[in-house]
Amino acid sequence: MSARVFTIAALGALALIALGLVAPDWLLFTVTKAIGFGLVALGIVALMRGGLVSFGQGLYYCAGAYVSGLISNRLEVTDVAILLFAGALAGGLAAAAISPLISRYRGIFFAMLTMALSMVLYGVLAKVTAIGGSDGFNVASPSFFGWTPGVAKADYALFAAAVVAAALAAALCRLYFDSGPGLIALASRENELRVEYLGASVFTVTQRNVIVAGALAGLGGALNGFALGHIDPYFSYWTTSGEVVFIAILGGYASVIAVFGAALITELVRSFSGQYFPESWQLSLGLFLLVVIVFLPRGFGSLWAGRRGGGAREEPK
Amino acid sequence: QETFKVGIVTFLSGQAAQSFGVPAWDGGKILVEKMNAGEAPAPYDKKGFGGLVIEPVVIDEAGGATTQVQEYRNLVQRENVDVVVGYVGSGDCLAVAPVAEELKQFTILYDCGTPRIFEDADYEYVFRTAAHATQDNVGLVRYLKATGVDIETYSGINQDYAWGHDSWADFKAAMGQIYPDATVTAELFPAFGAGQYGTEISALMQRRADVVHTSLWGGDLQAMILQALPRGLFQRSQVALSAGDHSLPPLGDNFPEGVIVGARGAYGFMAPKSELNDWWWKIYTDAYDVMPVQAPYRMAQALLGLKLAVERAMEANGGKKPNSEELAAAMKGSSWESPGGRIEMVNGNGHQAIQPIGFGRSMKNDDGHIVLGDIIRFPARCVNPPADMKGIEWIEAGFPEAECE
Amino acid sequence: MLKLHDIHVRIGSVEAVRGFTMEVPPGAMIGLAGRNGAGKTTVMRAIMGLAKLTGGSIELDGVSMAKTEIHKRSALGAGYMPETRGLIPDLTVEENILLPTWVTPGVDGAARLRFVYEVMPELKEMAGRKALLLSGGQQKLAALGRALTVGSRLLLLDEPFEGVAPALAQRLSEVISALKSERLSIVMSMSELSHSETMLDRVWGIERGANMKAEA
Amino acid sequence: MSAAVLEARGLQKSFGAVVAAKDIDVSVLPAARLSLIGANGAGKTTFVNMVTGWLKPDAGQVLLDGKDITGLAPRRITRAGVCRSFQIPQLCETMTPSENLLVSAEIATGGKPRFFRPARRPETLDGAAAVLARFGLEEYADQPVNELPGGVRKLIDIAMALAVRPRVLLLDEPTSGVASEEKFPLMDRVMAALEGEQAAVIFVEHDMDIVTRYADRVLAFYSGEIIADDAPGEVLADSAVQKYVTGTRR
Amino acid sequence: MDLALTIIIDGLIYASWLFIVALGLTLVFGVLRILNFAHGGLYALGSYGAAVAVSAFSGWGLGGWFSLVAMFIAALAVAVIVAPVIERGLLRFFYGKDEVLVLLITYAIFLMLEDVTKMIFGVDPYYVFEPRNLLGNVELGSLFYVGYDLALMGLALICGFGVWFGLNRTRIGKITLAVINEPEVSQAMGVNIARVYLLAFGLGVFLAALGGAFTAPLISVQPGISVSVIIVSFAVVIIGGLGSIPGAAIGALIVGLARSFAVYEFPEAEIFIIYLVMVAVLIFRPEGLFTPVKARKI
Ligand SMILES: Nc1ncnc2c1ncn2[C@@H]1O[C@H](COP(=O)(O)OP(=O)(O)OP(=O)(O)O)[C@@H](O)[C@H]1O
Ligand SMILES: Nc1ncnc2c1ncn2[C@@H]1O[C@H](COP(=O)(O)OP(=O)(O)OP(=O)(O)O)[C@@H](O)[C@H]1O
Ligand SMILES: [Mg+2]
Ligand SMILES: [Mg+2]
Repeated sequence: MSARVFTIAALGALALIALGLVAPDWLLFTVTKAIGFGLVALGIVALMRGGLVSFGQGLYYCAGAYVSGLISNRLEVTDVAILLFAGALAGGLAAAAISPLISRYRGIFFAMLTMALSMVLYGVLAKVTAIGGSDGFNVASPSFFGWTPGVAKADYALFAAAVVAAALAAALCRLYFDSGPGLIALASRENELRVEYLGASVFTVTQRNVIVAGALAGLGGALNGFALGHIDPYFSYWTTSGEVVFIAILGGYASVIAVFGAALITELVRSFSGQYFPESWQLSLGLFLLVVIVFLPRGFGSLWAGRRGGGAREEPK
Repeated sequence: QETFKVGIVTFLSGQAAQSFGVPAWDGGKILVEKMNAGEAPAPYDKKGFGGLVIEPVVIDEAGGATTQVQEYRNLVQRENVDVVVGYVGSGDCLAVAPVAEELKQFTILYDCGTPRIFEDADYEYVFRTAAHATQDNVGLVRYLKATGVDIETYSGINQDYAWGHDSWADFKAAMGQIYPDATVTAELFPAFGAGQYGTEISALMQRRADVVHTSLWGGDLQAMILQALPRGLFQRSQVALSAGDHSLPPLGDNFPEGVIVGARGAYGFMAPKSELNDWWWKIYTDAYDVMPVQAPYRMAQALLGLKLAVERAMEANGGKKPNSEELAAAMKGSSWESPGGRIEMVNGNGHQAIQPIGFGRSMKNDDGHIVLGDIIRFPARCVNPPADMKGIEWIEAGFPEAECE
Repeated sequence: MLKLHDIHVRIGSVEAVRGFTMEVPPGAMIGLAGRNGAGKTTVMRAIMGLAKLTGGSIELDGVSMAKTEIHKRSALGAGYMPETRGLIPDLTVEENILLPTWVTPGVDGAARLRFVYEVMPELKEMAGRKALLLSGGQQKLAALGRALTVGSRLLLLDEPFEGVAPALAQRLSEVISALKSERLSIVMSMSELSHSETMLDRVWGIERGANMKAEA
Repeated sequence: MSAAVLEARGLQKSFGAVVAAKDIDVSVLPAARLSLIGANGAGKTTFVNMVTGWLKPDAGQVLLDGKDITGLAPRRITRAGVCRSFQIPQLCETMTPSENLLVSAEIATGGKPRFFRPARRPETLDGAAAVLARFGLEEYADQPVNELPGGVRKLIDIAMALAVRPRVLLLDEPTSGVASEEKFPLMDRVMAALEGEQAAVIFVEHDMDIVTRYADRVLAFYSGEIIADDAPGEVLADSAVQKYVTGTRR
Repeated sequence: MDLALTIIIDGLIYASWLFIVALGLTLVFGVLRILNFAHGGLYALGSYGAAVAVSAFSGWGLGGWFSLVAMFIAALAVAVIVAPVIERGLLRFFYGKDEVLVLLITYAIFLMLEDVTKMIFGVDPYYVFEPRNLLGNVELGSLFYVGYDLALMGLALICGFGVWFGLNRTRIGKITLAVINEPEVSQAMGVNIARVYLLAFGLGVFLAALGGAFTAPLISVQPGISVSVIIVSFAVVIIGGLGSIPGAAIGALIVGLARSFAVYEFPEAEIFIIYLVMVAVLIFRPEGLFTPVKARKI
């Protein structure tokens, strides 16, 4: 089973890396950034499977970016593997630290509390002038196991690294989602009361998902930090988190690959509408969101379980 | 027939659209039109850029630095523009500059103020055709002194992000030099886009000061003015707007009297009399029947400088469309006349412009309309640090090598 | 006279009711019996319009239900007691009972309330309590009371005795049979007939959403 | 006489003016078959809720094998070996019956979480299928439970509770809403599932036939008090019980 | 003491502004279970509407006190025009769907409103000067306050009490409660739920627009004013407990006072004070200050 998943992931990664050779630079970059966002969204998907949505993943995204960025700038550690790992670690640790506080919240309160926390980080970072305040700072592109690619190859190298990271993350998530604990997470989304009465702790489940999501967000943050060459508190701003939530919804929690697809689509739509309707890109983006949500229910299959009207008539009252 | 593709990046939505982005692009549009028609006065009278038709590609600067890096790459790698001219936001400039360098893409930052760009790094392909923010507050303090405002206490209200903090820091430093005994009574940092300033205004009036400094801009500034007006803040203290000229046209005669106003350059009311300025003023007001404020001026000086650079590069390479290297070579250290006075690319080893700056005080003219009077212009070298010095250090060192006459 | 002719209802993937026909003469008391999942609830929901007809017709005294907006059906004198009780948690028992009279034209709320309290004094005791606090059975009572306020022509009671203590169940069936009048027809769905077979005029069997082979 | 497995001492609970439990004393022997009957609103569910930790009693204690479990989280009480089914079925609404059973099995087996072992393994799936078969639910196996009729949902609810091999099993109205011809089979299945284990069963029931058939002891509740506690025959003969609960039987 | 007084007054003024905006938000959530992100855009529309209406009125020689009427009418107009479009045209298809999903839909609406507004009114700022001069100035302590600003407190009180009373003390309110909890059954009981939803949403829109309209005289009405509003009012609503009107009031008060205190004592903290308050409150009250009673589960 796990062997199968990993082979699929590996093959997929290789295929993409090969395709990358013929892709135009701007696309390479866009895909890299999409993968960064996709990883964060994947974390949200993990949370969604436990019945929660976070509007504050920006916090871990930002933590990952800043930590890896500072390590590269201040400690002159430039190896991509180390830096990405540092990012994931930072995100995971931040989440672990916060999880006891937030894991008992549900629904919109969880969403808003996480958002508030991320906005606090935003406010703080915006003030720390030592690391650029609200303007942030720039980071050099990393090295790859000793090899420092020239400007020409930098984009491709990072793209390849991103693909590998994504494949790994996707495989691990797939396994986790299908595992027993993954199933219990799904169950606690559906009926916490029952899960508790069967003897499992919804709190623990949530905490676990929060940490997973945090680590993924940290990884994504580190990746995008280097892809963009610039890091600023905006990483922790609510709009960033919001965009990723949309990606997660669009991807839906059935498939982990769909999430990355969703990320890419969103990136493309945003930049093309920005390019061709500079005066009204918000309108087109809004329309896009609507169309997707209205006509692509598959993406978010079971979010559509009706609570009111039609659908289920006997939800526990 | 061959075109020269210019990517223009400026705010078309959100807070900064009304005050900076849109007027800047309005100015750019009309100027490009005239240049393509070859109707600009000498030395800008060649059609287009040395015969190449100028083809602008505009995108919105909204969405934060990360978005802008992406859009920048798309402009360069997907749209293959020849030049990018853009960026009002300091954060955007800081983020885009290294990318431009990495992509070896000739790029002009036309507006943003942070000194960090060329103070923290050297660039080959990145130029800024407007002076950085140091001059705004140095000039402002010099103006206060020159117009004999005596100051024992002063306070500041600035937005809570880099621009606000830097402006306030510069102002305080400059005050420390020119008004060494003046003390600060209040430092307020409302959030960007707060919109509600009742509390801040009370605080400013509570902690009454001779001068109130603010670098607020756009909707925030106008809201602050509107809310402060009836509460008499402008009577209690001498308010000084380090970059507020763009609020004059919209507020019109509701703009308070006696306020010191800067424009981050010698623009609009403060612009030096010149044929070029008269022409510019005319085409702009004809097109949009409102006077041009700082943003269009800076867009204009960027495009004019670019035009000359392109044409110089074409002379050098025998009339081909120049590439980024040739453009950089042509632009480096150059200088040209602009509606706002002479632009000299002398700092940041030839990549950072310095320019004269003007200030004035709001007052009623003979037919009762609010205008700026008591205009004083300071020469570029009076308010800008020498090539080898960081802005804030220059101020703290007491403006060495400043040439004010 | 309530007429269901060959009605079909599809819910999501399943066709819950596939061609069910039933006639309820005025003043009749009818049982709708079937195993779990037979379609009893769905039939009732279809009559009230909560489940959409995909085929067939429903008429109450010649008025086509399908053509009557859902919220106008109570005005035809149809009272409904859902299987899931469906009380409004934030409202008191009394308000719950009154709710239909507020929105249904031509019903004298006060009078109906008095009537309900007459037939079910138990309700009077909990009148002031919020519905969300009631026990399962107590909720049944309140829901029945609420159905009575507007159910002047037709009462649809979905498993009225489910989870009700026998003593009370007995009382209820007495109450219900006492309601019997030449105008009011009553339909009771039930998975067990024990409490009431005595008083029923007729039992319609439903099986897999269709009439039981036995009749019709 | 062996020691009580579950013991309630002087449980008190009131909600505002309503007294749902007036010091309730019950002690339950292993393998007991105890039925709770009572008027609606008498306090049966409240009793169940207090024993299983959903409600914290205002006063009194709940002891399991002499250990105090009063007011523990439901989770802990379940782990201690007390589990329950619900008057209103508590299911994973958009999942299918077999998935619901996978969940209960997964949680029941406990142990430390295995993150890379798929939940759907042949053995687990077979397990779920077996349970469905035992309750005669095969035909519904793959329909989301929120599409299932009330009675079926009830069965699944009970089946889930049974997955956790309990010392004490509380069933709140297991047969209400279940078609009459299903009631006895249902109870048979439950009892069969517990065959040979020392598990005590406490079930709330309104159907006296079920009570007489499956209970070896009956508690009759009325407005928060136990008005009778004895063998079925005696309790059902009690005049108060007849007046308030069972009604005059024909 | 003078400083305390000013802190309190400033706090109250800010709070009443917050409350007016948050009220509609909490109402719409309470009834439709929709956290309406587009609220900010509707607020902006209200401001623009007021700007246009006031100048139109003075164009017809209806200056002075009429300008207040004009603002009121503007808000009403926005509600009447926009609410049906959004509610009937879009939202109603999503009732009962996942809260977050619906939140995203309203976010999409918000984005579209941004540009639509820009297309209708352009980017040049609008101003509404007259109303703010109507009520003159008041000297409190050593400071001048504008009567208009103080009057906002009254407006907030009226709106708040009105909505609260309507929802809790009237029959319509109780019917609304029914629809909130049991839409299906209420329908079977004869309630026209479509109308209830539309009314509730319309009222929400009206309150948003009203907030915008009465803020117009304080600000420069131009693109971008919608964003800053929405997040703060979200915070307020969350702090108070979603759907609770007294909650929104208390929430607004806490935030308002905290902010004005910060401005005087810790100006550096102003940017995130509101989030700190939110976190602090949620730590002690996981569902906000006023949590609605939950239906009995088992
Ligand atoms: N919300 C729903 N979605 C999908 N299918 C449904 C839904 N509700 C009912 N069904 C299907 O319709 C059929 C009839 O269900 P219904 O509840 O009407 O039966 P019933 O006779 O009332 O059963 P019970 O006696 O258990 O209440 C069942 O097969 C069920 O699967
Ligand atoms: N959470 C609660 N809040 C307030 N009152 C409650 C609560 N739970 C139960 N009650 C009240 O306590 C009394 C006992 O309720 P309980 O549910 O135990 O009755 P029951 O014996 O289970 O009745 P039924 O047979 O109808 O289920 C009832 O009057 C009920 O209204
Ligand atoms: Mg049924
Ligand atoms: Mg009960």
